[in-house]
Amino acid sequence: MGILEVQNVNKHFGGLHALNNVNLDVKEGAIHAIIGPNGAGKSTFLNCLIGKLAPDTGSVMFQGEPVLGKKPYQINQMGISRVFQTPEIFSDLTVFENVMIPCFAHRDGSFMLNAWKAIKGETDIREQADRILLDVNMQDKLHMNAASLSRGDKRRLELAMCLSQDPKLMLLDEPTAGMARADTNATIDLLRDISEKRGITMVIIEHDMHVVFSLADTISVLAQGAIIAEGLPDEIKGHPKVREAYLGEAEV
Amino acid sequence: MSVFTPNRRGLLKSGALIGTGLAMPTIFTASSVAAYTNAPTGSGAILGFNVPQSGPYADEGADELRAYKLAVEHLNGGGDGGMMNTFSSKALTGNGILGNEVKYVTGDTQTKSDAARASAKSMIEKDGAVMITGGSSSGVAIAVQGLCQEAGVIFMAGLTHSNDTTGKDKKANGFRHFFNGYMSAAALAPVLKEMYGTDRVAYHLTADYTWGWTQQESIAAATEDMGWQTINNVLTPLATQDFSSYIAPVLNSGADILVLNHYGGNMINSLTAAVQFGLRDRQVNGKNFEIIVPLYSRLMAKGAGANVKGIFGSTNWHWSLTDAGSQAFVKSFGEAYGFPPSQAAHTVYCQTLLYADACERAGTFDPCGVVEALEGFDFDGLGNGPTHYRAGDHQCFKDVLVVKGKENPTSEFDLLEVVQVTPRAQVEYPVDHPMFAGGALGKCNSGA
Amino acid sequence: MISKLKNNDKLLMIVFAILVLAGPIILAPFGAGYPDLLQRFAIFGILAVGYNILFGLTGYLSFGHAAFLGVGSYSTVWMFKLLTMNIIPGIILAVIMSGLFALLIGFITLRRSGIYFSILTLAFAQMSYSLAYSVLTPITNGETGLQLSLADARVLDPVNTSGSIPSTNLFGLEMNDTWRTTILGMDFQFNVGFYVSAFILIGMFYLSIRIFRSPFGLMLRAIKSNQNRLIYTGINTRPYTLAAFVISGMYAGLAGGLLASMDPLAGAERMQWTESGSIILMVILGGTGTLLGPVLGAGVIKYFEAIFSRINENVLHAWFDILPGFMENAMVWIVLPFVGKGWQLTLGLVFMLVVIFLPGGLMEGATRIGNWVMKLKNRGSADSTKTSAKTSAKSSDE
Amino acid sequence: MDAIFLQVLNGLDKGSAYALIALGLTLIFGTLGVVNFAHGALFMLGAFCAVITRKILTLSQITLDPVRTNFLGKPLEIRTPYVELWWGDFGTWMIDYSVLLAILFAIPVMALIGIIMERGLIKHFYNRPHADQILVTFGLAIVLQEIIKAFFGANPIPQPAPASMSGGLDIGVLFGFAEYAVIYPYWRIVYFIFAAVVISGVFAFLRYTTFGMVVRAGMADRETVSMLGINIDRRFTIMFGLAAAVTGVAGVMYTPIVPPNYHMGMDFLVLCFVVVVVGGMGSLPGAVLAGFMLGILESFSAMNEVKAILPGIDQIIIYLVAMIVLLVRPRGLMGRKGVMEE
Repeated sequence: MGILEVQNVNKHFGGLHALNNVNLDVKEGAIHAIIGPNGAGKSTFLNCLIGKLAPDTGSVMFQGEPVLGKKPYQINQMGISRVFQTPEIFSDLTVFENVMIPCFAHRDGSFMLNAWKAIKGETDIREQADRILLDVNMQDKLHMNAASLSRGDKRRLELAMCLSQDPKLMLLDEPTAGMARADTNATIDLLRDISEKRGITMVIIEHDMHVVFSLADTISVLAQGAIIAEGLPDEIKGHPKVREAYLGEAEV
Repeated sequence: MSVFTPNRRGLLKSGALIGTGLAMPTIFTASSVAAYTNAPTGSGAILGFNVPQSGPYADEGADELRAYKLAVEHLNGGGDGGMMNTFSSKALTGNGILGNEVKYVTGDTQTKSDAARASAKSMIEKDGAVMITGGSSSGVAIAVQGLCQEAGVIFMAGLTHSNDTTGKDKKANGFRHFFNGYMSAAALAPVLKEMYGTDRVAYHLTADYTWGWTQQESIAAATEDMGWQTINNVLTPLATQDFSSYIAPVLNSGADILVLNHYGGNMINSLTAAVQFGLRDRQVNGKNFEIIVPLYSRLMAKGAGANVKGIFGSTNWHWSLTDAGSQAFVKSFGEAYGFPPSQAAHTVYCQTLLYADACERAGTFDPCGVVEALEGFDFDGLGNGPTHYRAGDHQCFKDVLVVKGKENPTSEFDLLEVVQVTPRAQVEYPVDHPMFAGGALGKCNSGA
Repeated sequence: MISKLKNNDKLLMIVFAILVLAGPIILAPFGAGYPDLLQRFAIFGILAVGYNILFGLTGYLSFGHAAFLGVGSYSTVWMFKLLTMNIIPGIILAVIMSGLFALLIGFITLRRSGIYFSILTLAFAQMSYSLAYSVLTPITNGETGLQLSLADARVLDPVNTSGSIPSTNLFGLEMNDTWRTTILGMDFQFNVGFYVSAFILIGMFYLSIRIFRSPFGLMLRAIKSNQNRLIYTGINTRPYTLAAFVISGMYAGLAGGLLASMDPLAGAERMQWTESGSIILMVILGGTGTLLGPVLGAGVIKYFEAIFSRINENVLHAWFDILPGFMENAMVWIVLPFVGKGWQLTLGLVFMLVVIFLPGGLMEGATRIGNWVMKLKNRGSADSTKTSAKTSAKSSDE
Repeated sequence: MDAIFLQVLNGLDKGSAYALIALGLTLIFGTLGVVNFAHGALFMLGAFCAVITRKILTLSQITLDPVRTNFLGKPLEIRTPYVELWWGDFGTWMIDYSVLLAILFAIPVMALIGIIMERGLIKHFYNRPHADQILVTFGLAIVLQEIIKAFFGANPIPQPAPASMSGGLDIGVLFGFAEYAVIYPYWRIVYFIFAAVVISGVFAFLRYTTFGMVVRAGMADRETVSMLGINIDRRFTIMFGLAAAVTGVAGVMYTPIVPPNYHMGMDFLVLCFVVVVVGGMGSLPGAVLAGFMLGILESFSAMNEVKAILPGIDQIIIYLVAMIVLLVRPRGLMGRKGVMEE
């Protein structure tokens, strides 16, 4: 029994069969990468997991509980958080506030009418936020406006926001897209560190094979909406179907 | 209790320093132990002219303001004296009111009850106005009248035609010189009978608010009395611009008369649409189709242009009247502003004079004294023939004019012609008439 | 000074309270020191502060807040007619009714966001206005507005035999009681109604500071910033926006109730879209999302409406008395189109100038002046750079 | 039956006015994303182009009547328009047709006003929050209407339709109704045809010209288009001018139906925003469809039979429909995703 079990998920967009009987079993604590050529249905699949899209058929179980039919915020409250391809942060707020919000969400649930409390008095939340920003090495940017951060910092901030919720599963959509090699390596280290220290399960969608093969414990290959191969990195590397799917793509 | 006149320049300077350059405390109440609200102290009596300066009735308000200025000038002894010379009461001598120079403040009602009350309140509280007057709609008049009653100042209504102003919403401190819906109907009915006969089928379009309802009720009652049939009464939203969907059903309704219980922009638009739909060229039941606009004003006639030609209605006063009072007023107004006054200008001018005269006769500005002096007051020479201010509801009773859109106007002001002056006796009604029931004057309030 | 106020809520509260309570003295030189306008400043201040909780924090632009103002007024006047002239039951009912009304409207309209939400709220408010003006006349008294009359029941009050309508009061303290005094030629009026409104304004301002500084307020700001992220952070945004909508609706209802308490009349025009529009303009003019801005914006707009509209030729001639005759006339001729019946022209110009030159509203203007003064002050002192760096770092903590 | 037919005609007529105004607004608001509260003022300015044209054409020579006197007893002034003095019957014809001539006057004037507005003001507000756009355009609307009020007063100014178009056409006969059962005013028929022509013209312009294609692409994705090296800003300016001209001529042609006053823009403002949003942000066909739909529904709601069942329905019909449409279809009838939703 894995932490996340996906069975027979199908999704149509008009005539396009975007997801075709997708099955996935993610083991607790593992880093599971999903790769595949452009248009293979990776993002659609991820969107189905977080409640942004509703699949036509199939089931998604997280820790034995059904995910489908739940609202995105409920799915998040179950312990699944998501890192987006382009960083989604609260750009009008300060870095510190950005991190406080998931802390509150984690502590108080999806809604709490605490209009009379002062943020200043929430020492536990403030300490937690401080700690997490220290973890991602952003403690010096506490009071900066999130909008003025560099692209890399925005990503790190988003990661920090997800971490502060203490999630059981993180879904990462191309966490290194558009990064320079040095930054990419730093991110790889950071993710591995998180995975090892906190034991958070991760599902990563990635193009960059360097990232995939440095991080992943298990890899699933998605092509034309279907899983065509699954296995350890070494198994995938030589898999003929994968070669076929990626034919013409330089990375492999 | 000394009256201190501030150094206006000094104030101006300090105001400018703070950044706005606005300083306007020009009027001061000296005494807080006076017997009544805002008692003048010899430095002048303040009148509050509360008229629409923005919104659809701004032109009407501007005309009222012109008349007010003229009245103030005349009261203070300036100009040619206007109707003061023809007024039957001779208490006014041109030295202000009770020896106090008449001063005035102005405000914008925006034709909204709220704004009108705010403006009137500031006149009372800040400027020390002892009387409030003006307005161009019944909603505003009733709202401000209520305020004046509570504040203890006199309210001399401007243009307000709803039965309610001196009906269910009448107030002891409020007075109306203008006529009302009932009187319009009573004046119009005989003329309509004569012109269009007794066998007619009328279709009413009525503005969907209190004034419209009271007028429709009055007209329907008066015309049904003489044998007409009211086939339908359709309420139209105030905000309607294009009346086509209300006019179209009239075409095949079997009606041969259309009554437009509309005022201002509503009337202009509904009449324009009615004429456009060819109603006036129609033959129904073997008769010419006719349109009636019970309440006319010159500005409305101007707005509707050629469409008003030959259409009957009623009005409180018209500048073409030839009595001495009207002529004196038209002359002084015309010489001051270059065009003849409207009925709104006339009624507010009369109201100002009547108020001043009542103060003189009462020997005080005390509202209770003024009320006493005005109640049951009979006068003449203000353009409407012998007139009576009834004690029971503070409504003026006077002749009412039935007018018709002129076929060949000689100027942009010459749009209506007087068909008949309906004598006062015909438009009178008892105080407890059912259309006016439901309110009480209460007691006069002098505020102290 | 300004930046100090920004960071120190206690100081801000104290300064605000003093300014409000001293209103009759401060505003008298500007010709605005009379009860009715002072009351309006306070009441529309409450309205704007409340609206800012919705618009300033969540960014939801409601075009229907005038409806709550109207509901509040009608409720209060009905209490005056049926129960008692004491304002307390009326105001309580106003807040409850507008809250319920806001809950209903919010529940439906908050299904949409952006411009769609605005139009939905506008539709609700316009329907309320149209119906109040016509079909609902038995409840609202339509065009004339709901007024008190001698025949009203007022079951809790002693039988009234005075022949005039009793005035609204707070346990016997009459709202229209005014203590007047003349100092240095200036007329000062201290009015009970104003002080009742002022204390409520101060209370409501304090409440709004609490909301701004609370986790709840943070969530609302997060909604404005990135609603999507918030949803994927496990927050159910709908109850937050609904709560903000209801709170600001209740503020509006409170303001409506107070308006009716100061002047017992409730007119349908209070619910028209232009009224909603002017609430929005108050907030934007003052500075959206700032604490003081909305109060300032409300004051400026009400000041224009009350004072500029009442300046006529005579007043102008008095102003320019100082100049020689022909120049006096010329000045009057130049200024006249912008005052009196042209007051809206000036208001329109002010809107444009403020938004063009002070994108953050009047509060930004105040901040700029504050910074400029600071610069002048610091020019001499050696550690000026340090101080300003400190303040700027601090102010970003906001 | 004839009553229903008449209301359909009324609805089409109202709808063409709504559609025309909404078309202009949707070009600015639905696509450029500017919340333009001055749009009603553009309609009003258009209507006053008709007033001004008539004023110019009726500039008169003043002669004194030897016999008749005016109200003050002075000789009566007789005004004879110069165009009649110069050109005789042709002059009279020009005055009669002033509304149509005003279109020639209004197109360049309104386009210029639109362009000046965009270049001088709106341009700086594309990237500002909607709140700022509302404040600045609302301020502009007030200023514009106050200026008009200062010159023309607050009272409506009648603009008669040309004499030959002031009667009615027995349109019912064409559709098999009895004679005189359905008579519809010529001018309203003209307005409908005019609206149809203008709407098709704008659609054709955007559909078949390169300019239109670029603009449509720009609406869909502004950044990409400007990355292609196309000066999209200049085209948007022209769009603004086009929108102003369309709205302006809608105003000109409307004057014989409703005599214009300075306030008419505000009266139409809310309505045209509702039409655009119901139609769906960013959709031109949506705006037109919504305009006609609301016009027809408004007409039906005014029918006595309907009002008998639901009193006051005509007061709220537009808003009620708007509400239902927006609750059932989140982005209006034909709205695009993601336009003005945050």
